[in-house]
Amino acid sequence: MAYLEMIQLALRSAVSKPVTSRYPFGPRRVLPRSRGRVEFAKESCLYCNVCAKRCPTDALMVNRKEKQWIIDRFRCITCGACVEICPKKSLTMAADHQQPASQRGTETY
Amino acid sequence: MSALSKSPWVIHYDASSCNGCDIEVLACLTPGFDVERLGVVNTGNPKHADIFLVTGAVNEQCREVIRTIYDQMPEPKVVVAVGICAATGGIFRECYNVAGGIDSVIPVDVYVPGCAARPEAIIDGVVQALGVLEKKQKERAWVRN
Amino acid sequence: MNPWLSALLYILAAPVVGGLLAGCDRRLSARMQSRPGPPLVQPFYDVLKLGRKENVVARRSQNHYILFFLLLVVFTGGLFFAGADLLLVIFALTLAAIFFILGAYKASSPYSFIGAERELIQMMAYEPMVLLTAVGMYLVTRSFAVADIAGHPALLVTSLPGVFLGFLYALEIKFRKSPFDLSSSHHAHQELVRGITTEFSGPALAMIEVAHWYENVFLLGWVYLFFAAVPWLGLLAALLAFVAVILVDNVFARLKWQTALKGAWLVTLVFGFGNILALALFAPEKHQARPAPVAVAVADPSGEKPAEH
Amino acid sequence: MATTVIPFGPQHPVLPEPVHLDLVVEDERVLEARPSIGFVHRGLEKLAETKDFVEFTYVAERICGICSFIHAQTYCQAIESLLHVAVPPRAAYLRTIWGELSRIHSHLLWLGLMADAMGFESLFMHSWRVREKVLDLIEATTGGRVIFGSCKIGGVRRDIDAEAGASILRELEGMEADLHRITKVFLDDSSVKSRLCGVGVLTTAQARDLGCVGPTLRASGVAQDTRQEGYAAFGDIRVEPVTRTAGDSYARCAVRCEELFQSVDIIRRAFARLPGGPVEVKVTGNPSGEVIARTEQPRGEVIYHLKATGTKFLQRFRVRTPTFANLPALLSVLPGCELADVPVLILTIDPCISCTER
Amino acid sequence: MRRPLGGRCIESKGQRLLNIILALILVPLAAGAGMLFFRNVIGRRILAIAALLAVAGLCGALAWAPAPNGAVTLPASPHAISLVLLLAGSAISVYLFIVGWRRRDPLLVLLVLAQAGLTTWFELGPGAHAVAAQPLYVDRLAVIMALINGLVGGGICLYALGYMREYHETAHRDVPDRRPLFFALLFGFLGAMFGLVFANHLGWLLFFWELTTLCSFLLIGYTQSEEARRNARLALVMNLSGGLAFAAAVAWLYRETGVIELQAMLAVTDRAFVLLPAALLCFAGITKSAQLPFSSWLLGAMVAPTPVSALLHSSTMVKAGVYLVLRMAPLIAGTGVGLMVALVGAVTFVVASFAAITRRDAKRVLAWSTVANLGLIVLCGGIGTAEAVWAGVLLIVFHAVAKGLLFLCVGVVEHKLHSRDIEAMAGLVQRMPRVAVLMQVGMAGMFLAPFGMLISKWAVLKAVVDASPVLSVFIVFGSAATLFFWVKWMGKLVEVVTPAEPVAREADLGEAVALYGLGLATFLACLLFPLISSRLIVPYVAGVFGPTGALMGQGNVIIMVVMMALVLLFPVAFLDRGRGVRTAGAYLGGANVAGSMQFRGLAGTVQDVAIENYYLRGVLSEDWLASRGVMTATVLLAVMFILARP
Repeated sequence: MAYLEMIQLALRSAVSKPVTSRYPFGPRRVLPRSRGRVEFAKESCLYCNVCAKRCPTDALMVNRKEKQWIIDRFRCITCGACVEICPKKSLTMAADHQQPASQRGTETY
Repeated sequence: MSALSKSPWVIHYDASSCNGCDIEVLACLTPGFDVERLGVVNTGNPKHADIFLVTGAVNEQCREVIRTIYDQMPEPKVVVAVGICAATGGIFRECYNVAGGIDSVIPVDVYVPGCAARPEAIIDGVVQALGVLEKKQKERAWVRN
Repeated sequence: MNPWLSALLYILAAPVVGGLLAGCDRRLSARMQSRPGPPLVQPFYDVLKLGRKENVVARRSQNHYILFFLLLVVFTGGLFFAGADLLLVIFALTLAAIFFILGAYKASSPYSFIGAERELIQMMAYEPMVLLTAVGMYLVTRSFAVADIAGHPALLVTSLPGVFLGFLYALEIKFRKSPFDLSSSHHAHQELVRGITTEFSGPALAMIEVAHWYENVFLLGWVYLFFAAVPWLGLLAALLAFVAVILVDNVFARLKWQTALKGAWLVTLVFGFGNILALALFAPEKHQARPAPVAVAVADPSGEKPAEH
Repeated sequence: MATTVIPFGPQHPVLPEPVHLDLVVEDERVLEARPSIGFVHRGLEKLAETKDFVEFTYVAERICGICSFIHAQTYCQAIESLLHVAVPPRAAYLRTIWGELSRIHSHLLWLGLMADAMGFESLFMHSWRVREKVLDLIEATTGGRVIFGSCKIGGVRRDIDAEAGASILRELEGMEADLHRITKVFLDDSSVKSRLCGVGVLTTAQARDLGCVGPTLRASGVAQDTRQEGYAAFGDIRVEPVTRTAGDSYARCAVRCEELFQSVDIIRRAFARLPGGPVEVKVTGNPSGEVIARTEQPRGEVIYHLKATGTKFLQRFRVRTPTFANLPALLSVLPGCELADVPVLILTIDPCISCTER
Repeated sequence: MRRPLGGRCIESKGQRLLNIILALILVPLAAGAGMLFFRNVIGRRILAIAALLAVAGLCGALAWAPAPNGAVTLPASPHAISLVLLLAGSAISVYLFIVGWRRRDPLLVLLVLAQAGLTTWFELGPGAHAVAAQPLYVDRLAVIMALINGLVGGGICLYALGYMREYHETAHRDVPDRRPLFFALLFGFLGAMFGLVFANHLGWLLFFWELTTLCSFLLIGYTQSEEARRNARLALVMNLSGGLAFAAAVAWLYRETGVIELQAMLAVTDRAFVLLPAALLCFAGITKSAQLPFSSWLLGAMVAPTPVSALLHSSTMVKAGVYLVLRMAPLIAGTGVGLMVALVGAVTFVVASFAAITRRDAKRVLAWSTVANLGLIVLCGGIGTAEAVWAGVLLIVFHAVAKGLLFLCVGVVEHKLHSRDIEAMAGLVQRMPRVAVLMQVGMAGMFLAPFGMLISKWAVLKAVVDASPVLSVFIVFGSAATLFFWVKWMGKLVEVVTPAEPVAREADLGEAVALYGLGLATFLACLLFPLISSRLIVPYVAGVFGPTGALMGQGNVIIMVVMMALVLLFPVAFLDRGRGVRTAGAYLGGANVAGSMQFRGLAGTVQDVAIENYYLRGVLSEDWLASRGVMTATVLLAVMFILARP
């Protein structure tokens, strides 16, 4: 019977545990290489501006005078170009994703 | 929590996205994430929807489409801009045919970052939208009385 | 039971039962797709939410039709559970469906229009089988009254197996389930968007939803009739029929209207009509209750009151 | 004479991407389908003239979110040949592996959408359930689910270590069983067949004349696959095009189903022969000259045409996407079909509007 | 009950009844003759209204006449009248012969000659001394038929006054104005119909039968266009063949049994003698009621002005056919002939119902629907049980009212919108709201619970299941098809894709009176259904079949009434005028051009949404259905005659 395969598939699924992730009621499954969000370590930063230059979407801004590192999370494509180029490894890629917001704006560190 | 936030029906429209966020929105519905746990139904019809998930930046041609869909949704309604293009135009910001984020056409209530926005981020966005929905419903009831 | 009482019980309990059934449906479907699905009471959330939403329409009077759709569906189910005439129940249900369809026509949008046309095609597909079911039940019990049919001492399904199968087929169509979710689908991705319900929003959509609950309970009640002689078996059969409908929903692609229509008619002819033919051929003494027409000579041409002459 | 005229799209639940068709139907038979496009046009080709060619890799990758990796790969190949750079063999193999993973994910995505277009929701769910497994492999190796961000000019940005490679192969093993189960439903189920067989037939001649590419072309019996050209590691790993002769929707579905297994096989072979060494070479200078690069995307052959004048901006950037090549085929099979077939037919060419309109 | 004055009382009652009946037959005939002499509109109008008022009054008198049952004694010698009728009949034959001769139509000539020959042979030979003691006879079936004819037919004539004026003065200027003839025929038709239902003498019945054939021939050919002439000829040929069968039946019956009266025929105990004449009369009935294989004449008759169609379909012509079949019911019930007649009806019902789905011409859909419903009645007649006959008579009543109303509505719409295409009726609720509502009432009356036709359908189904359950399969499929074409038409009326201005004046006074009258009648027929059933139909059925049990339970009647009340509440819902809702454009995939039913399509051009109903092309085709139906029905009729062989 040509219908049996699907009936089997449906019934087998019905009696086995769903594959669904528990999120948001449980923790998110995180893979180590996941590109979630760029994190900034203020201590080691030289404010050399290389990351901002490299950023393909101009999401980064470095203010050398005020010692500010500014990121627009709503421009960042988490490509990781800044992380790769950073001479002092002040930038890292965290696996967890950036939270949604009701306002968009920049984050200043 | 009223029934309103337990039954968010969504409509998805691809303004001018690269598909990345769109397939992630769809992925939210599938067994891996199953947002129907939250009562989410993808209606595909503005007249049934509570949450408008828009992906992609606005280009000149889809401006009116977004407006129409938004107008046809019954109150209370929430707009969630999924992905950075929908928020700011993202990587396509400088393209000649891109007018900017969704908020240049209709009011946006929740911005979901990411390129492409992860399903988890979209779920967070929807959850956040539920709060906005509740608030709008209260305002509506207040205005009516 | 007192007919009024059972009708009242239906009117009060059907939304609850129907809603829970809808919840089971969604959960079970989800499990068959290896996902957990929504909470059991999700349909109630949906309806409560819809009730509080804004009512957006394409044409001002379109919702009146929906109100009457709901009223008539409730009326239909009430009739059924009060034990009234099965044919009248079917006619009332048809009337209800027609209000629904006219509402969709009234909305005048291409998608609701095609939904309405397809709904009509579906009606044309299942109506013969539904009527034949009533005919089959009549042939066995000699009554169209649901009360009499329910009180029949023997299991109806033993003499009406074909009709029962045909009725299950019609049930799949009436439940608007795949492969017959032509006019409007529970599933999001459909060429008709939401088909016949496309233009109804908020409270009107809630009414449609509740009407479907009422309708479903009534239809499962009909499944019960086939087994009414053994009540627990009847309940079990109704439940199994419901599960079967959901399983079928999940293992079929949507058919095209031509295939759906021809298929339904074929099933009606083969199972429904075949069963009735068999009943008529092999059990003639049962339905020749009425004697041959009164001898012609009795008819008095001079009128009905011969005494006055 | 009144016939029914239905606006189909741009917002429509069976269309993940906005296009618009004015469908003129009689009963439900489509008499005429008039397309209108431009809802996703952004102007990426023009952007290349003002964006650094290295940074533009990220933009090229976002021409389309489904076949993103192969777009980036094609772009890099084009630039590399302008710069006369040869990528290290390991990088070529890694590109092949990721390319095929993305083909599997794309085909599974397509199978799911196809199932849904036929109103077969649970099959959609199961296809996407399996697809999640592929996405996990992709995310584990590249860090992204749909946008890989792993290709760069001169090689790739990340390596797959032996352990990850082994786990990929293990996963593929389990996935293959799932794939068998799902493709069996697509190929054997009677209700699916009733929706696909004989719908939207493209004869070999038609497919050729209309310039179809990819599975659409191969389903009409033309054994043509750009991977035979031997880009990336395909010089070592020979690929026999999967073909069918019927040219209907079922054939297109069957081609894609078989290509799933073909891709799994390619990945296995690639891992088996994966050479060692670096995964990138240092690239200096600006591109100059004119080049054409071709690769086989899940949807068919994509052609990049680049012109550069030695500055860091390209002078001309032009993409001929597979969907663009297949659209005429779609428009030629739509008239005469049923309304219910419209989503099926739209999907059988596996349209990627985002690629097409850029 | 033996009061001393009883005899006289009955005598005077009989006298009054006789007067009513004679007046009913003669007033329309006289008015018809008078019409020929009135050239001016006003005079014609006055005469027509006077005649119609008289007919209506007489109908009322007939309805309230006590115990309208039994034979009526004539003042003059039946012989003399027979002679007059014979002469008139011969005149008809001569006229038709001339027509046939002038048109070089061998078939027509042959039919006329055959019938004339048969009649002449009969009148000079065996039938020369046929004496009918009771040439006229009234029972409740006759009363019902007379009431339908008088009230519905009268309404149609009233409507025709205004309609024909507009027909000639604005809508169809090309058609030669022959209104005197038209109205003469219309009234003549009514008179012939009255004669037909009251006649007991089969020779008289045959005369009136042929008179309706003649009138319909002339009316269908009224416009004298090529098509009209062709279709009129078709109708004539088919009905003449029925008439020939009728004449043969009369001759055979008299020769074999010496019976020349209808009632006496029904009283013949040995069925072997009457089965063949009964079959022949059923054949005649089937031709007249346009059953397959003879449906084409009724469809062709649509070329005539709408009042003609309305008259043919609702109250006269075709109803004469089913009337005769129902009269034959006791004779053929339970025989092979009965089964064949029932099958012809059943097949016709299914084929016609499905054929109606495929058409978009409103009048053609109505025509198919008439054919279908007559099929149901013929089915009832063929089954011939008390229950079935009861259902059949109910069908006649409800169908006449609702179908009359529908035709009149279509006529009005055709004049205002210059089209009778159902697709052109889109948004009729906005353009002609009153007519649209009336039309929907008519449609509801045709197929919707709790309206009349559905009561009848309930009855038919029950009767069929009781008698021969296998036949029920025809009813269930036919009903499903009926549903489809009516609902899609109703839907067309309510949908408003492109808003349009209302038409200035929907109908003139006469038309409006007829429309509202029939609309009201559709409701009244349903509300008064228990009364109609208990006062007229049940006594008739009891008279023929002996006392019967309750044909429809009290409970069901109550349910119907409750349902009717629910439906009547529906207009109330409109009183709120849609408060509490917000209108937004219809869903057009987001491509709406703000606030309208237009969308941005190909290359940004603004396009209109258009909606056209389904006609199930590719699944159903009228030609295929009709040709198969004709074949099947022909075979069935052939079998019928074989079975009727004595």
